Amino acid sequence: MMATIAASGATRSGDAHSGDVRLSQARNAIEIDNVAVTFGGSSRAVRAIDNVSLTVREGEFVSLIGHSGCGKSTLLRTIADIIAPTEGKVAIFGGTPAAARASRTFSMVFQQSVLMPWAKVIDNVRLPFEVGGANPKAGNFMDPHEALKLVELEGFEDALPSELSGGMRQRVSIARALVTRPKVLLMDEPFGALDELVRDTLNVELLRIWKQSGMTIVFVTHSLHEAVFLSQRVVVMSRRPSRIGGILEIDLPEERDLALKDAPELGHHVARLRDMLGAG
Amino acid sequence: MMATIAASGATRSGDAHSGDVRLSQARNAIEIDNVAVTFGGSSRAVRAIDNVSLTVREGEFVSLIGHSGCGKSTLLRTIADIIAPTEGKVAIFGGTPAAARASRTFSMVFQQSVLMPWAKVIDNVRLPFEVGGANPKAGNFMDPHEALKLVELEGFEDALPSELSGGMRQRVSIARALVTRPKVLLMDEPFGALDELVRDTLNVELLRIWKQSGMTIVFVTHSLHEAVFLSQRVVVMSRRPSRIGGILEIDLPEERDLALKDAPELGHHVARLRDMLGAG
Amino acid sequence: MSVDRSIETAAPLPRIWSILPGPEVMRALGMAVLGLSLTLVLWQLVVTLFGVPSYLVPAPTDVAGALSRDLPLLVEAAVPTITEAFLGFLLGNTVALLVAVSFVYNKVIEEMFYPVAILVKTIPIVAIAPVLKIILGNGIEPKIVIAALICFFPTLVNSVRGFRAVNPQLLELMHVLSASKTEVFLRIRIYSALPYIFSALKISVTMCVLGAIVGEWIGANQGIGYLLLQSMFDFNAPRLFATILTASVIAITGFAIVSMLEKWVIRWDPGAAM
Amino acid sequence: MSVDRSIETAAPLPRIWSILPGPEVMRALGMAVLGLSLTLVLWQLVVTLFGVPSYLVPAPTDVAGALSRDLPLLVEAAVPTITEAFLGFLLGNTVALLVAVSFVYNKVIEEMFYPVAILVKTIPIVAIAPVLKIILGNGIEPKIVIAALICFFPTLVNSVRGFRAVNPQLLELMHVLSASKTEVFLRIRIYSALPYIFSALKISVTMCVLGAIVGEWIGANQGIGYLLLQSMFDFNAPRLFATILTASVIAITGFAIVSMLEKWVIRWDPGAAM
Amino acid sequence: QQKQVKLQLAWLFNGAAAGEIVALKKGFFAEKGLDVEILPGGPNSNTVQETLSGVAQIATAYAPEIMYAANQGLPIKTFGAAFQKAPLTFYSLGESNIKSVADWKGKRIGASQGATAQIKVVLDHNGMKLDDITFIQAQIPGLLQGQVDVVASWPTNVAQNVPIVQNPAGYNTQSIWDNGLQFQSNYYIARTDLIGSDSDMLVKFLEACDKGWAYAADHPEEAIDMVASMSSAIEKDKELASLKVIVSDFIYTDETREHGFANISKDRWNATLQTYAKIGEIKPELTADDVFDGSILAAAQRTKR
Ligand SMILES: Nc1ncnc2c1ncn2[C@@H]1O[C@H](COP(=O)(O)OP(=O)(O)OP(=O)(O)O)[C@@H](O)[C@H]1O
Ligand SMILES: Nc1ncnc2c1ncn2[C@@H]1O[C@H](COP(=O)(O)OP(=O)(O)OP(=O)(O)O)[C@@H](O)[C@H]1O
Ligand SMILES: Cc1ncc(C[n+]2csc(CCO)c2C)c(N)n1
Ligand SMILES: [Mg+2]
Ligand SMILES: [Mg+2]
Repeated sequence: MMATIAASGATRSGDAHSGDVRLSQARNAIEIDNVAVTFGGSSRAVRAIDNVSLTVREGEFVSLIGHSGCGKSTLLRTIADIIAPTEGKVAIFGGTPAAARASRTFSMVFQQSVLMPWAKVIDNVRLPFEVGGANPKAGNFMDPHEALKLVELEGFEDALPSELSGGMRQRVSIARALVTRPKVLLMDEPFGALDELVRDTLNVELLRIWKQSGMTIVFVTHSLHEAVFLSQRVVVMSRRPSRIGGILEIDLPEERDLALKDAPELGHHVARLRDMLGAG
Repeated sequence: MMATIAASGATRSGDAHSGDVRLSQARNAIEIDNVAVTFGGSSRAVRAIDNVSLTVREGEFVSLIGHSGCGKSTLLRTIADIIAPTEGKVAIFGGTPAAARASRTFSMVFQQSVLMPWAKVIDNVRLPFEVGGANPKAGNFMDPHEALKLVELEGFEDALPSELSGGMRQRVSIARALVTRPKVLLMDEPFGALDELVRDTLNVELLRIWKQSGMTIVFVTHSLHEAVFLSQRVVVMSRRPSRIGGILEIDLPEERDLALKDAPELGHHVARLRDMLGAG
Repeated sequence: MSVDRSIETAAPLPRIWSILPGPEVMRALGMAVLGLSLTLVLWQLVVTLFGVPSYLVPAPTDVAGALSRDLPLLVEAAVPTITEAFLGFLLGNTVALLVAVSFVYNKVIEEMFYPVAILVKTIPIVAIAPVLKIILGNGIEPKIVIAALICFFPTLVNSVRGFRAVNPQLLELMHVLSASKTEVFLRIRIYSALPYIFSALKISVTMCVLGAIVGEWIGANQGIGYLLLQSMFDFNAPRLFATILTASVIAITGFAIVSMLEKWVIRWDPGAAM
Repeated sequence: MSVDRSIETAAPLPRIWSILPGPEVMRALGMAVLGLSLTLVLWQLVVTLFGVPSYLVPAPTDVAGALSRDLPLLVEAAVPTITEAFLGFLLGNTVALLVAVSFVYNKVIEEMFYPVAILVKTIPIVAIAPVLKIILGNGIEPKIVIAALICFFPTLVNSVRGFRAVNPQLLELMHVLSASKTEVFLRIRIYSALPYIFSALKISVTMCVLGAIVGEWIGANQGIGYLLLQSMFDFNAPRLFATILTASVIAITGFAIVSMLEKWVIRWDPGAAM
Repeated sequence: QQKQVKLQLAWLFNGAAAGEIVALKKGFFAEKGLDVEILPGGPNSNTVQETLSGVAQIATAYAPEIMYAANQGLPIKTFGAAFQKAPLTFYSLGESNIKSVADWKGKRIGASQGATAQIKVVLDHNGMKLDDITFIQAQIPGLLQGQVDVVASWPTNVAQNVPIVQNPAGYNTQSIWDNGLQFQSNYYIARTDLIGSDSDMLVKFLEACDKGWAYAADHPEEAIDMVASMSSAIEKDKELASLKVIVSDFIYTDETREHGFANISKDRWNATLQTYAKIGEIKPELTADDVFDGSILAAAQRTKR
């Protein structure tokens, strides 16, 4: 199956070991080597992902797409050192995910907004400043108010999470992830609860931040348009037990603006991804 | 502002009192009359929606769109009798929302999947059978397994919610709403956490169920494409304090299939909505 | 079958929190008085109808007589008992919280010393009273320690539970932020545990009053415990019951204070996850 | 600052729940024995080093001697006490749960009768012992009632709290489904309250043992309480402490049983919202 | 330079400790160079253990606990007995017509758990066994409510006995003293080594108590005022009645008239120990020397009245 996709046009094999000269010029930000994760549930054991290998270069913007329940969150959580892989291993800038975590190398935006219900919005955003020995590094961090402005939530600093709408909560999570100016940003459907206008704004904003900062971004989304619009590569995951079904190189210009969203080039890529998803 | 939009092309005023002969042929499923909701939060009072009037005919498919935090969920929760409007009133088939609730006239899919963490998937779906004096009416209900099949979750009957991915949980909520075959379906971003393929499938499936059952659906979404694809009318809500910024009549053929998603007619409507959102 | 309207709490009415006696507090007070009055009426009825002799259970009217007659005595006795109970409350709960923290920090400590805590809890006070008197003397100290011993255990059990009843997603977040155990404690676990801890404080605030009373039984010439013994010895049932009522008023007041503190501290919905 | 690794519980290892003694239970048992042994060693050290006289606190070795000598006596005494404690546990917790349910059903009842419950809690057993004896006789009944009285309150407070600590979104769902209060109770509140209730049961399982002992002090010629009094009377400190240890073993066993039941019943993560 | 001494009472401050309290308040202890602190007791207090462990140098205690302590070889001894007779008495209502211990057969006898041995001795003295009666732990309400036919009480506790004494059909009593169990009460106890090492202090203590009790006997109202000053909940009228009974029937008897205040005889102790040994409560080899040191009584100047 993977072979089918690798043979077709702009896609290439997801096997990171088949070194691609063009890609290996930058440092490797994330190396996923033959990772498998099995969950032992109450009823049965579920192999969520299997045999996944993927290399993300420094400064790259990679999206993960795949069917609901295929293992996208699981893969992201493995990178973030939340789940220990049952098999294989993950490296971030050559080190362990645990070390990367400790050094604030990455931030994570969870699929569901995870906020402290007892803390004001601003205190939720400020959290990464205040734990994990972050203070010494804080000079480099963003002003929490600025982060809230980025996600269009100025004026809600003192609200409690229970007073926010679903989308607003999600945006608080995003502000919290951005506030540390991480080298790697792991985002699990961060814009899922947002209307298209805010989403478009944040997409453009995210691209701007990405460019400016040279961040590496791994982005889970269920919007093919969004994946194509944002990414340099889109990784398509197959159904459970999930493997990498294929990778689509997005050969769109570096400079992207909203006009591109309705452009036929983008539509072409989206159609490709839809085919790949269907095949997966 | 509302006048601007009402004047333009396919939109018309959201004021339900300006009776439209064409629309008033069917019974009115939902009548929202001058509704306002004010929240008294810990820091300040927030007027979430203001002066909203809207009539939904029986069998109609209406979508609500609007900026994150503008009050879509609040409006839906007012219809569902979860929030008592601070001003104005809501009627469902001429009766109170409370009566409609008691008679299982409507189902609601919440923005965040709301599942009992201690109950198996199948028991979560079966819940509406087992509470609220539902048993006598249960003859009319759907088989819970069938509902799970509709949302592509067969095989997960005995899993606990904690063993599901975000999208899978959302789909359990949808199955639970469908299982009672309600006359009115209130859906708050039900497909927000789903990948496009599953989403497409469920879109088509929802349209099929809607056609077949003659259900009235009020659908909150942040996807303009989805709103246009599914609805007969799209209600655009303005920024907080939210009013109805405009209503777009979707004059697409009754029979809609996936091909329509990429069709230029749909794109035209989406562009219109984007304009309206921008203006709101 | 009446439909659950408790959802009304979700309705958008402005909620005013205050620890100052607002209308809510006045209402609660009124209700409490009503409830206690109803109980008294029932008690009076039972005593009158069944002809319960007053040396066994005096009628509320007799008790009221004793109350008004002995008020200065009761107030005077309440002072040392309240002091002992309050200090015992502070001591017992502080130690319980610290032990709970150590349990949650280290599962091995918990598995090893939870049984020891139960053992300590099952030692009857009378068995160790002489030891307490030797170590702590004849003053207020042994009474405080007994009150502390008595209210230690509920707080321990509840806070161990509470510190663990954390939204796992918040733990994941803190993990990703490389938060230390201490930080997870201070920023997450404490808040998650607060509903449990306040529940425990409500239990122990009443227990510590009883603890102070029992403490006074190892030897005292003042305090509610002393008054209780003396009234029992004198077969002065009205005064005995008036004394019990005084102890109850102390306990109820403590309970009300903890409840108000709880309302004031826990302003978010403890069942909610965001 | 060590980083919190408690997140490891989220790692995908298969968890085996079982109420049969599995490796987990054996480990817990071993740890408990270790913890108690350590305490005994410490106790022996203190007794030896400070020359604590054995009439005050006997050395563990003395107690061990008494234990082995008096084992049949202790076992025989344990039977009635366990019976009383168990029945008191059932009675007290059942009543507490029912009262808690009525409180949660009706706020007015709560506001009126919570103070009454505290009043009942603050009545010292000795003060109402004569009444209990007259109403309930001299058999096992007053002991059961005393054990029940003593374990009633923690369960009441915790379950009132627990029944209210519900995810508000689930309440909204049930509201939309027009669920009756009873249905909300049976399907949502009970589950939300279970962590609180089990916490309360852990408290009351130890309290009810103490309650049965205190009950035996108002009149019994058998049971742990009787043996305790008798040993105290005879200045038989080793036997006294052996008896206390027996009571502890009963309490620890009860605690362990409740803990296992808890693990078996609460299989979901009580901090999680889905 | 005053010598500091602590006296631990077996019970709260009340009329039963009037002599000691008067001695304190009137400065009789101070006159002897003693700075005495009197510690109240209570149901959770154990004066034998407290004396042994140094909470106090002197305590008041009852005969049974002293015998049990001696039985365990604990180093305390009595050096005086404020109450010449143990007051424990069994009360029955006139209706039940129980005139003597012989009438107890088949009846329900109520007392505290600790009184079982006393009941055994009394029964034994009358040729009966514990099986001949039903022992029930009960207090006076139990008698009044018909739960028991006989109940143990102290005639000195006037307030407690009011409902019995006022019973329209009258009441009957059998005291242990008249039924084969003649021990004393409110013994002064101290550690054996202290009796050896500081007999001077104990003698002075006993002399001051003697003076205190004599004063209390002569000025009962004033004595009760002094008691009440240390014990705010005392009901003076009831306590005055108690004190009068205590003084006339228990502090001063024929024996004190002959030998002086707080007298103890070896013979009485030996007889008491024998009765307890006979029913198996204590080891038979215990003698008066194990529970009693007569040197203090012998050295003290004691009032004979
Ligand atoms: N319980 C509450 N207390 C105070 N303010 C609230 C409360 N619930 C909602 N709000 C406010 O009401 C406004 C509307 O919220 P609502 O949830 O209806 O938005 P929404 O349109 O559904 O947004 P989204 O698309 O992000 O879900 C928001 O500004 C929010 O801050
Ligand atoms: N704790 C768990 N226990 C058991 N199974 C689990 C657990 N977590 C996830 N799974 C299973 O692993 C699979 C992958 O889940 P994952 O959350 O990674 O999916 P996903 O791709 O993120 O889906 P979605 O797009 O719906 O969020 C699912 O089939 C799910 O049932
Ligand atoms: C029935 C009866 N049994 C035991 C006692 C013992 N007791 C309890 S308090 C106290 C001190 C009296 O001054 C004493 C001796 C009693 N009094 N009456
Ligand atoms: Mg996911
Ligand atoms: Mg919403």
